[in-house]
Amino acid sequence: MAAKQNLSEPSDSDSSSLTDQSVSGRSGNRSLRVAEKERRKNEAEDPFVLALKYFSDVGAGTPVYGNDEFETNLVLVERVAYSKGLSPEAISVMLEFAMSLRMGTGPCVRVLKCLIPATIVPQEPIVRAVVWLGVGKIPISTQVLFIKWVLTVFDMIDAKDQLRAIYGFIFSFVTEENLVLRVFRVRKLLELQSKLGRQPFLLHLLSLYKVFCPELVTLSIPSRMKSGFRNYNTPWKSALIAVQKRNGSQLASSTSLPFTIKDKTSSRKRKHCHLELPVLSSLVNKQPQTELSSSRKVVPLVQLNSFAQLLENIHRIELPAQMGSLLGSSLALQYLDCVQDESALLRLNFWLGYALHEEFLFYGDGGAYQNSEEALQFLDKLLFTQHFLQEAFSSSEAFLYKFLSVWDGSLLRPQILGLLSNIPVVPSSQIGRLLFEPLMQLFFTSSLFFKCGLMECLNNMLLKWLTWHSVYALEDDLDISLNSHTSINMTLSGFKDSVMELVHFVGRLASVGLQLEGCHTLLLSFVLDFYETVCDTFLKYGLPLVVMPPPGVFYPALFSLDPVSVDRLAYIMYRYKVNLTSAKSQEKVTEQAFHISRQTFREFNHYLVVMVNCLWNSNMFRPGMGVQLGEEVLLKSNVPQYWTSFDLVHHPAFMSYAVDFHQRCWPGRKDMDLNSIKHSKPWSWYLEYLYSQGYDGDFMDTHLTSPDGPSLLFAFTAHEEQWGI
Amino acid sequence: MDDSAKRLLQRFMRRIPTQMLKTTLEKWSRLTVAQQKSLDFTQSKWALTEALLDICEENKWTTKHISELEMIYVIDNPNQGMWHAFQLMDPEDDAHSVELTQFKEQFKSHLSELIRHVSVKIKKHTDEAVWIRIAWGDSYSRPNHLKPTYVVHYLQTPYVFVTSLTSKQKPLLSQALVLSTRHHAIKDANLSGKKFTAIRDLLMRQYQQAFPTKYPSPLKEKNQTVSNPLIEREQAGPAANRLQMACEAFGDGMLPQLQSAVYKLETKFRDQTNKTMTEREESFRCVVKFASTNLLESLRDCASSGIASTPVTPLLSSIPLKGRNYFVITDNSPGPSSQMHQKTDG
Amino acid sequence: MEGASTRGVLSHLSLLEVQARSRKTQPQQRSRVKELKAEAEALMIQRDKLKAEIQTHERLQKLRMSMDKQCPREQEEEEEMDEDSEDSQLLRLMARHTHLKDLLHAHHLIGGYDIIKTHQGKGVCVSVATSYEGVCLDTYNLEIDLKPKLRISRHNVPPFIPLNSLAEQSNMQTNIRAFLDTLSRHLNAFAGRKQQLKLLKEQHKSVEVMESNVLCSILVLMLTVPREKTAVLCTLDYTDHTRCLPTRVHFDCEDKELPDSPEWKKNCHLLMETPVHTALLTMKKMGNIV
Amino acid sequence: MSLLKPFSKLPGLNTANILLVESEEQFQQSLADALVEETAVTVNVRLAKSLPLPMENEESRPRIDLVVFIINLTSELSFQSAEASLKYLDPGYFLGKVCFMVTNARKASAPTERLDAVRKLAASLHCPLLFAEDQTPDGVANATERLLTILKVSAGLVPMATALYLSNLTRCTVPPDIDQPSFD
Repeated sequence: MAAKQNLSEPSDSDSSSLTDQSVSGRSGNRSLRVAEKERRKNEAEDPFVLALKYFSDVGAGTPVYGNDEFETNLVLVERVAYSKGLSPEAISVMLEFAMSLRMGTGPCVRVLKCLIPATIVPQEPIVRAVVWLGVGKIPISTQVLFIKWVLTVFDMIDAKDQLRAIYGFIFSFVTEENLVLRVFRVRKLLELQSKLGRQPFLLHLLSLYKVFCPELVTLSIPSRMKSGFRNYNTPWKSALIAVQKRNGSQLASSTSLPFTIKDKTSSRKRKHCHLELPVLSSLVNKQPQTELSSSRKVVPLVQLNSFAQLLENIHRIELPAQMGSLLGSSLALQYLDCVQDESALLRLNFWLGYALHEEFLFYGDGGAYQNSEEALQFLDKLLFTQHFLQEAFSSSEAFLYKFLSVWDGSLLRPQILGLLSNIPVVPSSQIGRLLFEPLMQLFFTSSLFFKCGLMECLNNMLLKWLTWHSVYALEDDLDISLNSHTSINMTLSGFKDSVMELVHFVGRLASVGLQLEGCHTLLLSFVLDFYETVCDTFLKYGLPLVVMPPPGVFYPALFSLDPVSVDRLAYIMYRYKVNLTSAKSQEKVTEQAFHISRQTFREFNHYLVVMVNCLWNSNMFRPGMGVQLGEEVLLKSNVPQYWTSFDLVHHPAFMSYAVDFHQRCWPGRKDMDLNSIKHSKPWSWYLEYLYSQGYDGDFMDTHLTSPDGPSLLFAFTAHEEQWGI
Repeated sequence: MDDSAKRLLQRFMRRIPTQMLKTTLEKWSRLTVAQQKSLDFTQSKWALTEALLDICEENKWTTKHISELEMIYVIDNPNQGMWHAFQLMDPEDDAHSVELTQFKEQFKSHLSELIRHVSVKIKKHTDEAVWIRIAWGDSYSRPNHLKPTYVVHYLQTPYVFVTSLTSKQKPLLSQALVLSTRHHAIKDANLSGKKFTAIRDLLMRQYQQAFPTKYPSPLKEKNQTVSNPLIEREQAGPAANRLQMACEAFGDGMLPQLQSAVYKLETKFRDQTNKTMTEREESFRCVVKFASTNLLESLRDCASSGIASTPVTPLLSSIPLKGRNYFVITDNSPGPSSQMHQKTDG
Repeated sequence: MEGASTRGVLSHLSLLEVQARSRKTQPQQRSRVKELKAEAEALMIQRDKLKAEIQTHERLQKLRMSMDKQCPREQEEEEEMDEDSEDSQLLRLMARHTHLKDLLHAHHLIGGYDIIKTHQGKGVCVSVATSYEGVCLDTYNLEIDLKPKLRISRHNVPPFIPLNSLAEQSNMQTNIRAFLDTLSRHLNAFAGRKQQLKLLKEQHKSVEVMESNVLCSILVLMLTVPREKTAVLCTLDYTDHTRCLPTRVHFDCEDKELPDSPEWKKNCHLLMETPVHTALLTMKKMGNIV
Repeated sequence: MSLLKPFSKLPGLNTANILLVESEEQFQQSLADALVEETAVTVNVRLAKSLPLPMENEESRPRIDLVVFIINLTSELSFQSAEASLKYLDPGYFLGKVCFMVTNARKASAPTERLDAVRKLAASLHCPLLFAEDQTPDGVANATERLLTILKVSAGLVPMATALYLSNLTRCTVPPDIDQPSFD
């Protein structure tokens, strides 16, 4: 709201032509005479002018019924209003007439209904009108009508200190007291509520506060209030659009309220005011005024269309009335990114938080609008923005936490998961409560595709966190600010904890998920994606942290039926090896002690042993291996040489290749003997053949070919012994 | 053409929607074809009014004619304003043989005996309904056509439907009605609403009621939905039973669109936890109002969906049964007051 | 940008899900054959059931015959005995049952009323059917509480039929039958008159109905005499609401002597004795009216 | 008072039986129609307004593998009736064979207190609490799939997984209230 104010100054004086009129015109008649003069200048006496004159001069207490003069004039004004809209002067006259109740409330309502501004609305008469409200003869319904009108034409009001003012208005006319603190305001509102009953505007304010401090507003805002407030512009909006259409496009931009746009696009009853991004607009975007304003060294964003321009005007940018419109243009975002004062971002956050909350957590009886285009586009736009700024908005983060707790897992899934993957690092103390609990429940009850989607999302989340780390971390243990705007500072160890939490969490999800889905290949590949990120945390992102996959992931990958998974597992193991070795060496050279637990090495070695033994050394099921089975059980199975059954030749994933190779190698042979591939010569050919099939290098790197595979293994174990001490 | 006529026309024009204007004028059948043609119904009402005023001027039409016009419009859409039902009591022997012409003159004469300045228009509608438009004046002023009273009566039935009648005019109208329909008394039927048709249908029993019969009732056939053999509704029996009861209580199919029902309680406050209230001897007064766009259907739905307990409490079922929507519940009739509780949660 | 690709993957996953769902519904088609088979099966079973029913029905008929013409029991016994006994027992019972039901139905046809218990016997629901000239018209229902005394709790009799006064006059408490009879007479008469009016409006376009009322107890017709084209106003008064014939017929016309003319006297009688639409028909035939 | 027992009857071959309890009897119908579409297993759906179930169906009723309480968050009555029905379930059911499904959770007219109450209830019974969008076809389809996922497990059709196992992973926990970030 503070931000609003700095806009008031320029635009105030834009409307100088009006202000001088109204400043001098303390009394309605006087101000009218001024208006009259200038009107006389340009046009001859036309009936409309006469009509206005009538309304400005008509005495108080003139009877309405059967007063044909009144009838004719009003009809005339109405006709003009609905056809071309009313000029600022006309509006001030009519508003003055209406609110002064000179001819009772009947005409007042009728006039208010036809106040369709043609260009802009001078703020002076509104202020005066509010003064009339203060007099308090006006029935509550009419007061409500007036407030609704003000809200409708809000962005056409020439002076821009209104957002503050409007609330000021409402408070000041529903109660004399001047309320400062919000807490008091809410309390006040609540008691007013109980006093005046449910007034739409009160409820609106309450609902607004309910978003920000729900602990204060406990009453449940009835959904009918939504309608009560949402269609506050119905009497006018259609007329507004009509008028704008007639008066041509240059006005359309000046009055591009979200809902007017909306009404053009969708005729749905429910107003998607938040979902519709307002067109980037500004008050001072009509040619004459821009000269005026540029002389006053203020350039509205809308007039910039190149980065160069942005740079030279950067010191005198006028932010638009609707912060939401920033999301639209990349220029605006660039500005937002480099601008110093937080207010812009705060305003954007404010708007965004309210929009998200209203549309996705707090919707009225709009019915099945959920997957509507507006929602999609809105969120996509938001995603675009966040990727552009390379960071999430705190409001969207807060929204996500709330939304996850009531999400059905399918509504707008791609967008929600997309947003989720953008959230900044969550402190390990919070992460379980905010993320893991809702996600876990969704993960295990939802379909395979959701599981894959979530894996993808968490993988991206990890990637972003690591990237942030690699960007912001200067030296370790120095605070790293992970998000320039929401200044969450956390220590390296804190960050490590969060990452660890995340990786372990995914490990749990993955192993149980694979089990429930019968080790589905699609899911498995998404899981392996994640571990491809994990295994490189040290080398790629300089985070001294190595976490091995749980057996629930390792074994399904190792024994999976498709060679690709096995291949990728091999690659992952290889990367682990590289990371570990380099970590070791670094630890040796630099004395700074970060410790990778021997447990990690044990796990790694163990996996490696299992892998090498079953793929290369045909030592499956031998004692000391990972998978152990009772001798007699294995014998019962009558598998000849069961220990070979998972080597590169007999592994179900590679069997087909082996057979193919066998046929190529010995075309003549009738009886197929795959073991014959194992002889050293064909063996090397076979490996060549596997290379050619696209399984390039990974195996080689994991086991460094069968002969010295073990040696490496020993080397490692040896190391471990040393490091252990 | 005098001022009052002019104002009457203007007011009428303000009331009537433009799309209805054409047909109504045709029904009125006073305009010549040329005049009909001259009117352009696309232009604004204001202009139309002007045009009509001119026509009236040149034909020297008076309030009489214009009130005709209004009457036609009201008869065609009676569902506006607040309608109240009255019931004629203990008829005389020849009450049955009252026929229109004699009723007309009787009513007019009786009313004009009672009050000097009154103008009455009586018109018979196609459905045997007798429509009466009364513009009241008092002993000094001429009849005010701007707020006329409308009365609808079906000869030989005990019911009269009235809209916009002031307490001052009520006795006059009652007397005229009683005399001209050969009855001895008239009383308020405690039924009122915005929809004339609803009130009429309720009292004239022109809506479908459901009765228990030994033949398979249409209800059961209606809600026999061909469903998948794999889906089984556990409580199908009770549900059907509830529906049957609800329909017996409130009727079947489309129900008269009643908007509200009011229960005025004047009972002793009973609550052992709250001594102070319970020990007061003057009765505890409160008003319970049910409101809905179609109250009877809502109530039926409540009962059939099990929100309200079945069999339906007499308090609710007596709305259609007694044909009234205003009740006063006192202690001396213990029945209702005892059911008060289960009604309010219904 | 990287984000775009992410969204790509996620939305592609949802796309796959949708496809998977649609695929799930395909197999339904393939099992269509099975469905048809099952249906055929069911129909076959139903056919057999019906066959069996027909058979038993025939046998019932046989029994009924014998029962109706009261032929000597013994030999019937003989021919039944050779079959298994309890089956025949059952059959005989069923026969008896149908017999009684028919009797009941017959009784209803000759002026009984459908009466069924309601509220676990705390009340009854009587339905009175109306008909005119063999055409069945509306049925009216009364729900009557039995305890503590007979009381009509609910009904759908139109308000212009003085139900309560009827109940008092033919003191319902002691003699409900009488009450029901008078009521049914009223209702039938009313239905009849209404039907007559309906028919009249359909059949005699040339006759204009000047006036009528909901009870159809007054009927004013505008008749026109051919040739002279003189209009005759014919008033039919149905003061006796239990009859669907007028109690008083009155003409009036410009030339005063017309009503007293012999043929119009005849017309008067005609209208008194025959339902109005038929009467008018004959009058038309005789050329008294157009 | 007749308890509904999880193991009183023998399971059918490759069949799963689900009981949907909803006082408003609206969402359950569309769910049922979608559930029986499942081709991999034969799914029997029983619909009830509330518990206990009528005795007379005792014979025809198959063994119920999963009981779902559907709660419309905008109606207090819906919540109360679900709560009241709970005591007619054999304790055995609460070892992973019961779950709650909430609709209209995002409606403005649904008070947060009620949502918390539902959460507490589900948490105290160690049952999963699912949210559903009953307005849109997608929402219904998704809700159906999630129910099927649970049903298949609790009917023992998923190898190496039991109802208790799954419910331990998915059961509701007492709600964390996310503190609002301040906007000014």
